[in-house]
Amino acid sequence: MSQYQENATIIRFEQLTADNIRLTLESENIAACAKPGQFVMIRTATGKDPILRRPFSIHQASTNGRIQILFKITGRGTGLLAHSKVGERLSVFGPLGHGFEIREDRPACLVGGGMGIAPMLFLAKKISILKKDSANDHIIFGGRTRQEVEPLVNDFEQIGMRLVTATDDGSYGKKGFVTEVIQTLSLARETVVYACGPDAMMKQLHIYCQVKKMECQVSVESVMACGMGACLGCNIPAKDGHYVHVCYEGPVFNAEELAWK
Amino acid sequence: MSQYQENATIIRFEQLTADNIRLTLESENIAACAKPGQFVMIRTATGKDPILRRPFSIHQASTNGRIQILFKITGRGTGLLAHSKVGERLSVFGPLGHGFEIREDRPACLVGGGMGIAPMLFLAKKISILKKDSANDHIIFGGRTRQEVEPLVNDFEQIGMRLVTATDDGSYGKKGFVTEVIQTLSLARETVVYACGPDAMMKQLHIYCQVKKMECQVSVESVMACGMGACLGCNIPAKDGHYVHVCYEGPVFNAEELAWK
Amino acid sequence: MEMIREKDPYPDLRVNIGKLRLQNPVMTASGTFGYAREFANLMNLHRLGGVIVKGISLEPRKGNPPPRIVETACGMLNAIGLENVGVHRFISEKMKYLKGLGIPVIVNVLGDSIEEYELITDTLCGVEGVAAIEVNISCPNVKKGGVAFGTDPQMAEAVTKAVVRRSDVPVIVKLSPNVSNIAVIAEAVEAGGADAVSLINTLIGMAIDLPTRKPALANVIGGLSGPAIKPVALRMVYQVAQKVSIPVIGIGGIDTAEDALEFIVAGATAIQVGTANFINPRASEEIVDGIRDFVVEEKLRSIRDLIGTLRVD
Amino acid sequence: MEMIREKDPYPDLRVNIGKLRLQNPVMTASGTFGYAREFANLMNLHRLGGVIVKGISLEPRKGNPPPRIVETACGMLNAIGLENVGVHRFISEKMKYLKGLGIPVIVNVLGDSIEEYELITDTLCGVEGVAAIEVNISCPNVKKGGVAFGTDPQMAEAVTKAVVRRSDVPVIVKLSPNVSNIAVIAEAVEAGGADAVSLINTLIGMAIDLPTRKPALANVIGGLSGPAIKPVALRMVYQVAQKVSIPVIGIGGIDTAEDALEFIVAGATAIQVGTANFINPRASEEIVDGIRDFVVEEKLRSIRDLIGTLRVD
Ligand SMILES: Cc1cc2nc3c(=O)[nH]c(=O)nc-3n(C[C@H](O)[C@H](O)[C@H](O)COP(=O)(O)OP(=O)(O)OC[C@H]3O[C@@H](n4cnc5c(N)ncnc54)[C@H](O)[C@@H]3O)c2cc1C
Ligand SMILES: Cc1cc2nc3c(=O)[nH]c(=O)nc-3n(C[C@H](O)[C@H](O)[C@H](O)COP(=O)(O)OP(=O)(O)OC[C@H]3O[C@@H](n4cnc5c(N)ncnc54)[C@H](O)[C@@H]3O)c2cc1C
Ligand SMILES: Cc1cc2nc3c(=O)[nH]c(=O)nc-3n(C[C@H](O)[C@H](O)[C@H](O)COP(=O)(O)O)c2cc1C
Ligand SMILES: Cc1cc2nc3c(=O)[nH]c(=O)nc-3n(C[C@H](O)[C@H](O)[C@H](O)COP(=O)(O)O)c2cc1C
Ligand code: FES
Ligand code: FES
Repeated sequence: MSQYQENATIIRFEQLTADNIRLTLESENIAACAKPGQFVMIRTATGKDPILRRPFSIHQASTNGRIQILFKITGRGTGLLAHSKVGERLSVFGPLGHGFEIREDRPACLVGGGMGIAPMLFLAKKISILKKDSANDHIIFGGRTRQEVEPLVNDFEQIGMRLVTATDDGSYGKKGFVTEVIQTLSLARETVVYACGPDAMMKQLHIYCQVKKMECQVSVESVMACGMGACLGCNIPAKDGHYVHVCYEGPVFNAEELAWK
Repeated sequence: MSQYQENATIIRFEQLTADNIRLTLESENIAACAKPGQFVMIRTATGKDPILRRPFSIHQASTNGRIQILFKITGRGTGLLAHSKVGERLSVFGPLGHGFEIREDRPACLVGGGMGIAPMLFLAKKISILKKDSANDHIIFGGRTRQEVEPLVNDFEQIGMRLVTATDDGSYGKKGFVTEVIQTLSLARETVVYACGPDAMMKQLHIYCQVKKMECQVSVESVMACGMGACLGCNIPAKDGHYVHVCYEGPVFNAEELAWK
Repeated sequence: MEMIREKDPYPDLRVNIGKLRLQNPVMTASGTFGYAREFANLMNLHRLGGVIVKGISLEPRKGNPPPRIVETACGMLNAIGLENVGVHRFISEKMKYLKGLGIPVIVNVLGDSIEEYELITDTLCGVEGVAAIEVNISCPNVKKGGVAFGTDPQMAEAVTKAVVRRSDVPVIVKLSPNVSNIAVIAEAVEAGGADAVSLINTLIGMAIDLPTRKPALANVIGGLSGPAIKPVALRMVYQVAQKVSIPVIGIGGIDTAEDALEFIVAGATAIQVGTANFINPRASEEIVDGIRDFVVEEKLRSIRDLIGTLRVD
Repeated sequence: MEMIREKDPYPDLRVNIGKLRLQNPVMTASGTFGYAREFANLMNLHRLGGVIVKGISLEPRKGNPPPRIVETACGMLNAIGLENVGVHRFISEKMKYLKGLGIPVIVNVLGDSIEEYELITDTLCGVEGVAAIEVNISCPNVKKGGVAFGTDPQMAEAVTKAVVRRSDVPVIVKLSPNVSNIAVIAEAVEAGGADAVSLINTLIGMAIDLPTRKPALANVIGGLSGPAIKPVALRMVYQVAQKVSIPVIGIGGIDTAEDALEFIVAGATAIQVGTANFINPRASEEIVDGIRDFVVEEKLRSIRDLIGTLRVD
């Protein structure tokens, strides 16, 4: 498990929507060893305010030394990143955490809600490479509106899995939540669900998978200071009444391990 | 005495030397009422670090709503300003302080050492406009090396005063300090000396002027928080054992008023 | 004055500090707003809930030698040394203008002894335009005086009693954060008869210039202010508000309306804007605007409904 | 280990904390460096003067519910609640690796009672690889225990005595900054027999999430750390260094070698790097490099020549 701090040059800046942005970064070492579901911590300011790094899932990692992050502007740090320009350098730390456990021998159903779609592109590509045939695998991508979903559809269509899109307002793909969409897919019993999105969504998926006796891997969030096990600040409640730490025991957990309120 | 906080657009960025930069800012209200010797306070960061504004003399103020500042990179704030780009906006506060008292009826000798040259361009232009003839007025501009002096010579030559340049290493103009140069000029008794530069330089000029019974106006520096009389943080010792406040009683003082150690 | 009539009747931003009525909870902190006049052409002073002037002593004080200030991470240290014109010149030179503003003027006072506090209070008695007295028992910059009063409950109570007995206007006591238990000091001050407490004054700090190996401040130590201290201030306001029944005025790193509202949620009835005035001279007025907008958006009957509404479960 | 042989003989960065010898003054602060292993692939741990591990209690502690941390201006608040594996599992699971590092390992301990401090000290006696004990009498996050010891001179001295009497290694007592007069506590601890004092622990602070009107931390209050607190830490180190004759270890907002050197000029014999480890995992090693370069450039015979050299006139 090797981790690196790199001064990564921004080589591409994509404004997908008013507040969704995708950055492509030259980050050789991280790109070389990143696994789907892992994340990076990025400094957003040159000064000391804001001081903490911000965690972002690895959206893509290429063999030619590049990684991508896909993020939504939610506050000061992401606001600053939204003002970064091609050619500038960012301090990127990673890859961090435990990613998804890919089951090559089983059908896969990837579920991404909102920004939860970020880690799914990397995961989908890895799965489609590991398997000879991904024709029976699914990707369910849900968002609030057309704007949120449409810009990413191309990237997912190329993978060769069955892509199902949904929006809360029906402005694109099916109308409704991904948790409703999954019911309509009659997935094979041994399907493994890989999910990332709002807690409410993941909780519904967990319940669904319990009923269907499917394995469900979820990527969760928490506030973070260090991202690598040093501060113990990223705990969330586990099933057994103890806590797990998102940054090094996660961010991907088997939904069974966690306490869902 | 009106002051303004303006979000001034950077319309020109001039890298005069490795660490000397000149910025031209669209700052209508400040440009309209600025007087030579006054200064502005500028925010250098978008976040809260560094938190305090930085003071800069008004290098030029034009009738078409523009001001210029000329600065040297000495730390974090000026370092950040050095990374600003044309089109970006800076929060500029001013004009602040009491400037030079121009004596239209008397010969003028402007002395600028190093960055102390910054306010002298604005002053020289104003004097040459107020007087019909500036042929007997002098500008002495001293710097450490050629790099520091040469880039600004053009601007001063256009004014029509007698320009004398000097460098410590003789790489440009006369070799030596401006305080030596002034001795060689046989200035008229009633000449008024307007000076800005290192304390040591201004102290020498003060002594010289005392001997010659000339009036000497100096622009001094101090650390500043508010720049407008609210914090009382910018005091320096005055002759009478009391303190004067650089931001609102200065930055220009009659050298006689100050305590020179 | 138009502006006030327009904006103030609705929404209701009024708060009371004892008998003192404020049109809104936003005041400017002592030593960070000069004598108000400095800001006259930069903002609308009539919009403020109140103005607290630079600390005044019985005799004029020259203050500390330079350098008096140094920047720190998200804050600054100051060791002004309480430079001020003295109470007599303050009354003769500054009150006329302040009175004309038509907003409450609160005089921040300090002394080296209980007697000095008493004399200065006597001098301020009956002076037209003085709406309240804020007793600085906490300024860390002067080596004698200040500190001691603010760190010892008995002495804090004694000064309070002395000033309250003589004052004909409400008395606010300003607390020092450089104590083990600020709630104990607040209770002592309440017992002494204070109409309100304001907190926090600056944290005692220090900075060093490595190249010269000298202190960055001529006074060696100074008072830390600005956003850096906000978490400490918010905690202390919360703890004090739990313990006393008199109004609490929150101070410390307040930059924006959000900051101010957080202090009110923590239990503050009003707030003071300090260091922020240096970075943005309009900060205090913008905070009034922001609080007004918040009250409207949240459909509060009054800003008073927000005081101490922190939800701790 | 090559690197050490290469770099350390010259220049001389060695300092002594009582009987404890450090190859350089740079240590990592408790709770900010895990059990060191987390940093093994990010920096050269052998370069450190010492490692102080996460606070250990007699029994394992689960710690506080989330959220445990929140960012503040140039700093952060934490309320981890002293989550730790307990002294027995610490010895069996963590010491083996730490011992192998070949640098001094200092165990930070805490308890709710003098008895607990005694028991944990007994348990650590004779454990190979434990170079010293740092007694946390100041952690502000646990409602009982911690705080009280650090704010009362008698109790601080009592805990110190109890641990010193039982310990077979040097004892460092870590002081709380949340007191009126930290020098008094330091003197009490010195009287109690401590080999050194380390300061500061975190300042008690609080943050509020305005939209929900809830505390940002589940524990309501937390400990403030980072650059924001550096001026307070530097001032306290300076004040304590004036009063005690045992070594002082400086902690608080140390990000760079310059910061570290300022603490040494103020009177610190060694320093600890805390929050900076989160922003730059290599911070501590880079600080060692920076101090080495400074000693070379300034032509000091030893870093020890810089201790307490602040020029106050
Ligand atoms: C493992 C992990 C992976 C993530 N991946 C992505 C991603 O791929 N794309 C994306 O857009 N976002 C992602 N996030 C969330 C992202 O880190 C936050 O949106 C970001 O930190 C907000 O920073 P800010 O300064 O803009 O907002 P702030 O001003 O700091 O806060 C704004 C809001 O963001 C929340 N927030 C702040 N810091 C964090 C944090 N460290 N973790 C979670 N929430 C936080 C705050 O609680 C607040 O509600 C991820 C979070 C984690 C923990
Ligand atoms: C009235 C006035 C007019 C000035 N005009 C000019 C000008 O036209 N061009 C120019 O290059 N510089 C000018 N200065 C100096 C300029 O303000 C400082 O160089 C600048 O503030 C340094 O900021 P920094 O963050 O880069 O350096 P810092 O990192 O803050 O400090 C680096 C060095 O700059 C000094 N410094 C920091 N703040 C100030 C301050 N507020 N005043 C003086 N020195 C300071 C510090 O003591 C330190 O030695 C002026 C200063 C004053 C008071
Ligand atoms: C330059 C300066 C001068 C100050 N002078 C005084 C004073 O005279 N009396 C006083 O009670 N507080 C004084 N203070 C403290 C402030 O009123 C306020 O309590 C403190 O700065 C914290 O608020 P802030 O973080 O918003 O600045 C001063 C603060 C600063 C920065
Ligand atoms: C997340 C976190 C956990 C901490 N845990 C402990 C601890 O267990 N024991 C202790 O004595 N100090 C603990 N501290 C305090 C630090 O050791 C240090 O004293 C403080 O953070 C100030 O230094 P800094 O500003 O460099 O972080 C902790 C600090 C942080 C930020
Ligand atoms: S974020 Fe620090 S341990 Fe997880
Ligand atoms: S800088 Fe504030 S009074 Fe001069």
